[in-house]
Amino acid sequence: MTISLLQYMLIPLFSALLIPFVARRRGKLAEIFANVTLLAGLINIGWTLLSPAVLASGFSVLAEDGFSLLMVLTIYLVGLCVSFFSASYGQGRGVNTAYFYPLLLVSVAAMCGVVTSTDFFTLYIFVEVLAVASFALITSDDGREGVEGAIKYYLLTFPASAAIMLGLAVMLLSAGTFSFDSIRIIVYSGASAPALVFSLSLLLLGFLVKSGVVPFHVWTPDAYQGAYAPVSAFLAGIVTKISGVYAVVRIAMFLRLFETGAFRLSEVLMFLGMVSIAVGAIAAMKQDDLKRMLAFSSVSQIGYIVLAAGLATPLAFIGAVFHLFNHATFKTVLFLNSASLEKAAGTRDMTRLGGMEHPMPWTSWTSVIAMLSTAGIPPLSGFWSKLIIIIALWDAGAVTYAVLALLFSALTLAYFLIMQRRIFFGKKSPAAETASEVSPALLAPAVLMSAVIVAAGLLFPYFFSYLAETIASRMVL
Amino acid sequence: MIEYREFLYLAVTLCALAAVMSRNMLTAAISLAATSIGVALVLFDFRAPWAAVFELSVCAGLITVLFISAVSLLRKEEPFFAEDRTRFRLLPVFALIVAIGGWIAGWPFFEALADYARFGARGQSLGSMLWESRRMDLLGQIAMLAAGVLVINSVFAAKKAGK
Amino acid sequence: MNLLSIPVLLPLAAGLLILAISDRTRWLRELLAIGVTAVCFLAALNALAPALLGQHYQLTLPWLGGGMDFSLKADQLSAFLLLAVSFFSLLVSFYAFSFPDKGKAKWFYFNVLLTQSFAAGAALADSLLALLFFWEGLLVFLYTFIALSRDTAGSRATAMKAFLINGVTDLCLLLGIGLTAYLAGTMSMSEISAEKLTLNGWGGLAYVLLLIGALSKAGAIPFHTWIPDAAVDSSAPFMAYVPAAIDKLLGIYFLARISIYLFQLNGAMQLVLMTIGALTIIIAVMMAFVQQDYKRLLSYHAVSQTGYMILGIGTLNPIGIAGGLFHMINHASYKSCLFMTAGAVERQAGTGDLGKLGGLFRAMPVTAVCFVIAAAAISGIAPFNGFFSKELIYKGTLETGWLSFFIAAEVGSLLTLASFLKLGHSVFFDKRPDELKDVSEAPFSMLLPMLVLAAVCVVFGFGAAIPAAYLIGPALDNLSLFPEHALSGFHFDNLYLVSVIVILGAVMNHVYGYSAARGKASKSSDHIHYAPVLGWLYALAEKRFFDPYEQLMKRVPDFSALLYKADRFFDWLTDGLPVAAAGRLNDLSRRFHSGSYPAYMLLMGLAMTLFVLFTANSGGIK
Amino acid sequence: MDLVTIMKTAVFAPLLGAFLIPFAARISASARNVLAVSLGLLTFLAAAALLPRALSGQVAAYTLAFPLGFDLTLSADMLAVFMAAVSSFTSAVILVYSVDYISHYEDQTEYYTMVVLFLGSMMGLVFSMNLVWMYVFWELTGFASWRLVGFFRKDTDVQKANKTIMVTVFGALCMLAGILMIYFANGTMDLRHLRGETISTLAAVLIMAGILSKSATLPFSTWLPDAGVAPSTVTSLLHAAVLVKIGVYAYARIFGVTVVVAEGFYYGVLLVAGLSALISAGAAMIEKDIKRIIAYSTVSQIGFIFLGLAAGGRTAFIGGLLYIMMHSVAKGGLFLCAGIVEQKTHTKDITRMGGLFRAMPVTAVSFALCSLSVMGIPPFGGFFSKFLVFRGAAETGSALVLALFLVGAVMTLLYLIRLFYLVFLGEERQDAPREGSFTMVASVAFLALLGLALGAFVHYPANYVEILTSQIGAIE
Repeated sequence: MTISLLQYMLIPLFSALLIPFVARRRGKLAEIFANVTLLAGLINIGWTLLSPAVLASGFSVLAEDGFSLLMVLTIYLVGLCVSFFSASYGQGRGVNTAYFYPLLLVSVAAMCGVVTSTDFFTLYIFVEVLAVASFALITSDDGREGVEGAIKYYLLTFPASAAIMLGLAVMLLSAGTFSFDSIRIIVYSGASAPALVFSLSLLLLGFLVKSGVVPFHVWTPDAYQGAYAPVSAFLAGIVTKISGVYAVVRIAMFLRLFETGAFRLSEVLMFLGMVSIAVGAIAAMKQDDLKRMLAFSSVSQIGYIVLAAGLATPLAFIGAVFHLFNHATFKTVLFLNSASLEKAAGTRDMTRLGGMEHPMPWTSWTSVIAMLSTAGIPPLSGFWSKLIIIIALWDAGAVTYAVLALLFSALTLAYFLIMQRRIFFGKKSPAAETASEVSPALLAPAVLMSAVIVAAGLLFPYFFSYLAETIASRMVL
Repeated sequence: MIEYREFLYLAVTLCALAAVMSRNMLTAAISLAATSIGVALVLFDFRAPWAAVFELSVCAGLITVLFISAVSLLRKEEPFFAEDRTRFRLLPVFALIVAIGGWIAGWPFFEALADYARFGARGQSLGSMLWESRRMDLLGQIAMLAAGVLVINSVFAAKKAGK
Repeated sequence: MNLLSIPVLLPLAAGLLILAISDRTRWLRELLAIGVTAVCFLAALNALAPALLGQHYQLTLPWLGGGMDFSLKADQLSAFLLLAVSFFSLLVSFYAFSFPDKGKAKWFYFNVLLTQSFAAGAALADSLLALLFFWEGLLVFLYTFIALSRDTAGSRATAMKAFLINGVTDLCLLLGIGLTAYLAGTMSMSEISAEKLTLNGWGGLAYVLLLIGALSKAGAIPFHTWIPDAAVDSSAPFMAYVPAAIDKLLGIYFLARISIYLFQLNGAMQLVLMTIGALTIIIAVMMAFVQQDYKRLLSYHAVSQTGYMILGIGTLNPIGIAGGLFHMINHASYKSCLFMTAGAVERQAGTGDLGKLGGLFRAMPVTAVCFVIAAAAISGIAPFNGFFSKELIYKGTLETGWLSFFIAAEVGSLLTLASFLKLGHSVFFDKRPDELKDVSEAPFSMLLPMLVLAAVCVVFGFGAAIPAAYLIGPALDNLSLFPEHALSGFHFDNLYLVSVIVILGAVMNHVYGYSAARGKASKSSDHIHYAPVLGWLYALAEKRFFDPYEQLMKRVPDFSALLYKADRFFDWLTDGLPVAAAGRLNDLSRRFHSGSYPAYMLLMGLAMTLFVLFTANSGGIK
Repeated sequence: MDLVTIMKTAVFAPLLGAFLIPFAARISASARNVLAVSLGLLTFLAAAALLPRALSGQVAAYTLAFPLGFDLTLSADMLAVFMAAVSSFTSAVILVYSVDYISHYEDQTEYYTMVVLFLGSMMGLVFSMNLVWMYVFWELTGFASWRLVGFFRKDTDVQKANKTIMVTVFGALCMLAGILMIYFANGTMDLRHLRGETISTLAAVLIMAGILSKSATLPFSTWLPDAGVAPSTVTSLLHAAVLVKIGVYAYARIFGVTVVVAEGFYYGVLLVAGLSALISAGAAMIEKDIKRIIAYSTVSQIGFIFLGLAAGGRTAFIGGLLYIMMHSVAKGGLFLCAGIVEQKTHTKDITRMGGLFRAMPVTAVSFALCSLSVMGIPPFGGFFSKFLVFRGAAETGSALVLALFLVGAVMTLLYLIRLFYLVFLGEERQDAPREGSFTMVASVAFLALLGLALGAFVHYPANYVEILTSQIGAIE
């Protein structure tokens, strides 16, 4: 682990352990504690990344790993949004704030651990910590659905842990080390033992399951759907991305595996990515439950990242990382809005919604921004990341994938338009008559995230130069 | 040292039995964790520090926490139901038979193991091993423990509130 | 201020001014229109005079660029035409002064003046684009002229018919001009005539398209069908002005332009033109013969006479062409005159139905005399002008060697005369019905134009050499027309004998028909109208079975429905199909996402196994 | 002001100003309206101010660096300025008209925001010299039109809106694929560097798919009639007069003055355009909804514009560009007339109208004049463009294309006459409605007379366009 990044993991952990003691009886204090911790972290990482000196140097003075830094930023961003959102959302839902916020902080800490670890075993440990924490978070409210979701999450991702452990075992046997650097050197030496490649493929398998790539995606809709509303945003926005997708990209990126031996693995990865894009988009089309639809949409978007990771060219990684970031932002907005909607209208069943735009204009328009970004409509952030991925695919000769990826954007747009029509625009439903816009505190995270989406789209050159400087240029050994 | 090692074997066996036979799922899970810790020590003793570390991390830490949380969830979900545990009562007998048979047949093997143990003892201590090369994992363990505690508390609190 | 801008801009400005003049003023509009048309007439004379000396007024303004300038040029042909247009505008303005049934005076004069403006522009245009501009611009005023002449559904329907027929053929003209301009590389007609186009390939198409435009304007078969309808649904001044005069003038002018100046025609095209001419003559005159309405009868003749002009120009020899052009101006004069008499009779007697008219000679002597002169002229009776132009056409036809066309033309003449015998007899002679006891002569403002036109018929007859020398000859100066005795005035030859035979034939036919109809002059055509096969054909024609416009309009809905089906297909392709396909795929995916754990576990296990097997086999463990 | 500042004003004032409108709406409704209208006028003035400068040969260029060759390059050459002036003029008229028209509906703020955003994107589109930025603005206009089509929020309206954006986005994605093909084949997306380059037919066809979908041409045509049905006249106008021109402009920009494609491609475009002109005209003949008819008419007329642009000669190209201008004005007038009729009779079904001439003479006459311009009857401006287009089409040497367009033009006459006849003439079927309000009638009369004036003073636009083609170097 990069030592300088350790603070981002330790401080929330410390804070998490502190809250049950200091704020046991005062729920409000727990909220404030958590939010302040996350906000401080966010400001800190923001300054690290965006201080004038750094910007002036074109990000070349950043010593740390750019991927990790960006992910830490994302984690804090989403974490803050979710915790801020929960503060206003959770009242009257039987959420035990004295434990909810610490768990949230532990998750943040665990995710920071994941993205900063430099060794597979550590990574795995933190992934499991994350799994445990989110497992409890899912059940935070007093609904029965949460428990069901948690069990599904637990049961269906268990095979992933098994595969990862098996992979770790084989890795230790064949290479004798877990360290990224050592493994990379071994792979690059050209003497990569088939066993090592096999172990990596097992690891990949595990992380693919965790990221919910088709055909290992079956747990995602149920888990997201069942989870406590703000937690689904957390889960979909960042947790599964970090616990699965991040590792997949990391493996693909650091090992440059596919250039040397296991090109078939790369093909499999790309294929699965493409299948995910397709299946996710198609399945999302006719869902009635908003969160379920969003879950399938997640599957589809992860497909893009995995597709790019499978390609494993510098440009593809830029696209993949950018899309990872973007996906975290827009999916958070959408899930948070689904929570707001549920709070305001009492349901998220799309057949019973309609015309919600009138009572909830802010929610409606932030959803529009997020969905357009997801569908890759310029000049929002999603457009650029998809464009880079597609250009990378095309550049590497995978024209079929590029064109398919391009055209499936249309399908993405299609289901989002259907959603927008059924919920926000369209005929006014009885629910819309009584509902009213949620409080500003609930809107703030969505608005903030929407602003990030727009800003990331418009400031795309900065993003690109950051990623090019810290990832693409440093990838070459 | 032989006493210490035999005591360890015995403890591991007992914990394992307890884990299997316990009527209380929580006790069972904790017994299992204890078993894992014991096994980790044994492995370390047999000069397999890596295996020990992983046993400790994965089995003692992680799986236990997972089990405990699952258990707490289940208990929250539905009342614990009585089941026929007769066959579990036979387990100690079964274990005893295996132990005696093993002691008779596998004595030379244990002798050899003891040699390994002596050899391994000259290596690093478990603590230094952990600290030197798996420092990050320790953090992970701490986080894991924190998560575990919080989970249990959170879920139990919810359960209480539910009642 | 160029002289040429006067006949174009002055009526335009006056027409717009007329719209602004208050309804409460009396005679102001009428006087303004007459004054303006008179000025234009003088300007036209001024333009013609130097043209005859070989000096052409020209007006060239930058327009669309790329060689597409706005250019007017008063060469002999154009100046001649301009004069004719101005002349008829003046007469019609005068005639309509006290004509009541012409729609609102404001709109009538607006239409007259703007029609004049555009017609003058079309006549003067040297650039094909300018020609098209004015030519097609007439469409608008054709529509408003008819639609505003009566406030009935019939007039609006006829206006639409006229608009559509001419609109479609104008589109052909547009395309034809486009092609011509492309082939010639220039828009200027004077430049094209310096190097004529041939009819090979695209040139042929271009010519045919131009021909369609010209024939349609002239009102030849099959583009004529709106004219008889307009005769019923519109006013006499309109008929006298537009279909009888302006349209013929422009159509035949343009036909002459393209056939003589712009294209080098060949035998096949000659045959086509002559066939169209002959068919137009025969069919239209057959229709005219049996009509029972004054103006409708005249309108069929207007069509029929066009046939002579086309036939004349179609001969492609100087005599025939000169005849065609001469006939054009003659026809305009006597047909306008005839329509004016129709208007006068209608105004005074209140009807145009032949069955209800009769014996008006005594009541309206001046009108009747004008009618007789014009009828004699149209029937080709010497020494009126019609005789001479027809004679030239006959000669030209004979010169081509196609006797059948000559015979057709003569038969047409016979029937023309026969129908005018019937018309004159039933309107001005015969018994006067009781209802028409109080009928008196038309006012002076209507009589004067009739008299002028009748005088033209006489003057151009006895003095056929005058127009030949000053109008037709110069207009065709590149055809080396002179010396030609046919143009030198009245004379006897074989053709004169033939015309005498034709006259006799017509008279005999009328006498027979009159007796067969038991003394009812208006029924004197019944022996042909209800003849065995002809009766059936006439019945079909009355039902507009042979009207291409009606027939095509009946097909339009079917055709459109077909196109609409195609449109729906594409709609399905972009809307229905994707939605259905997505729905189908979605159903499929739903079947997989059933929510059942065992199924999920099975799927996941299977997938993981496959993954491991696949990766292990390729680059994995060996 | 220097050239670049004016150009930036034309692009960024509406683009960024659109987002100020919601804030202005917080102050008061009239502040919002004033802001929106002044943004529209400002844009038009900026575009108009560029006209003389462009004519004198000055070309503004401004570049904002983006990675991977995605530089945002704005350049005001004559073609761009022409298009900008035409579309900003129409949009400004729409905005002025809207103040009155839209005043009694909900969501006005959104409406103004979207119209101004649309205008800004349109400006960005016409000025941008980079294909990828063309695409960006392209999609932005699609977004704005999506909201505008779904303005009334009924389920059907929103469905139509979704169809609109889906079809155009699908086409745009195809176009993006084509752009990428160019990018990889030629190494640049900058149109200035692509001049004279030959691109593969496949790339051209893909880009063409985008263009066809945006300009509502076969086979992606039906969204336009559908979009015309649901919302107000104003959005229909925006579509017919401005939005569909985007595709046409892109064609002119990419295929007209920049890249070269194999011969067969142009022929294919002509055939598709011809079929589109014909089939939509047939549909216009059958439809009973006044707005749908006019929308189909738009589809049909777009075919003629393509004929001009794709025929390959300079004359035709000039004709095509003039057609864009003439059609914007005339079709705008038609839609506004339809709006008045619809508002006063409370129906869009022409079989339930009739004899409205007596009740609303000014509207009827304006409608007739605009129809005449669309039909291409002199002395209206439409005549010249139609003639030039046909004149250029003669050079294609394809009788099939000529025949398709000729029949299409005939059908144009037919359906417009039918429409006019059924609505304004014919027998009166209901109580005489009253003439529309003064501003509405005045604006339709203005557009009708403008069509006439464009015919009378056609020399000026024609001259501009001619210099344009010689300066930019249209394909010969």
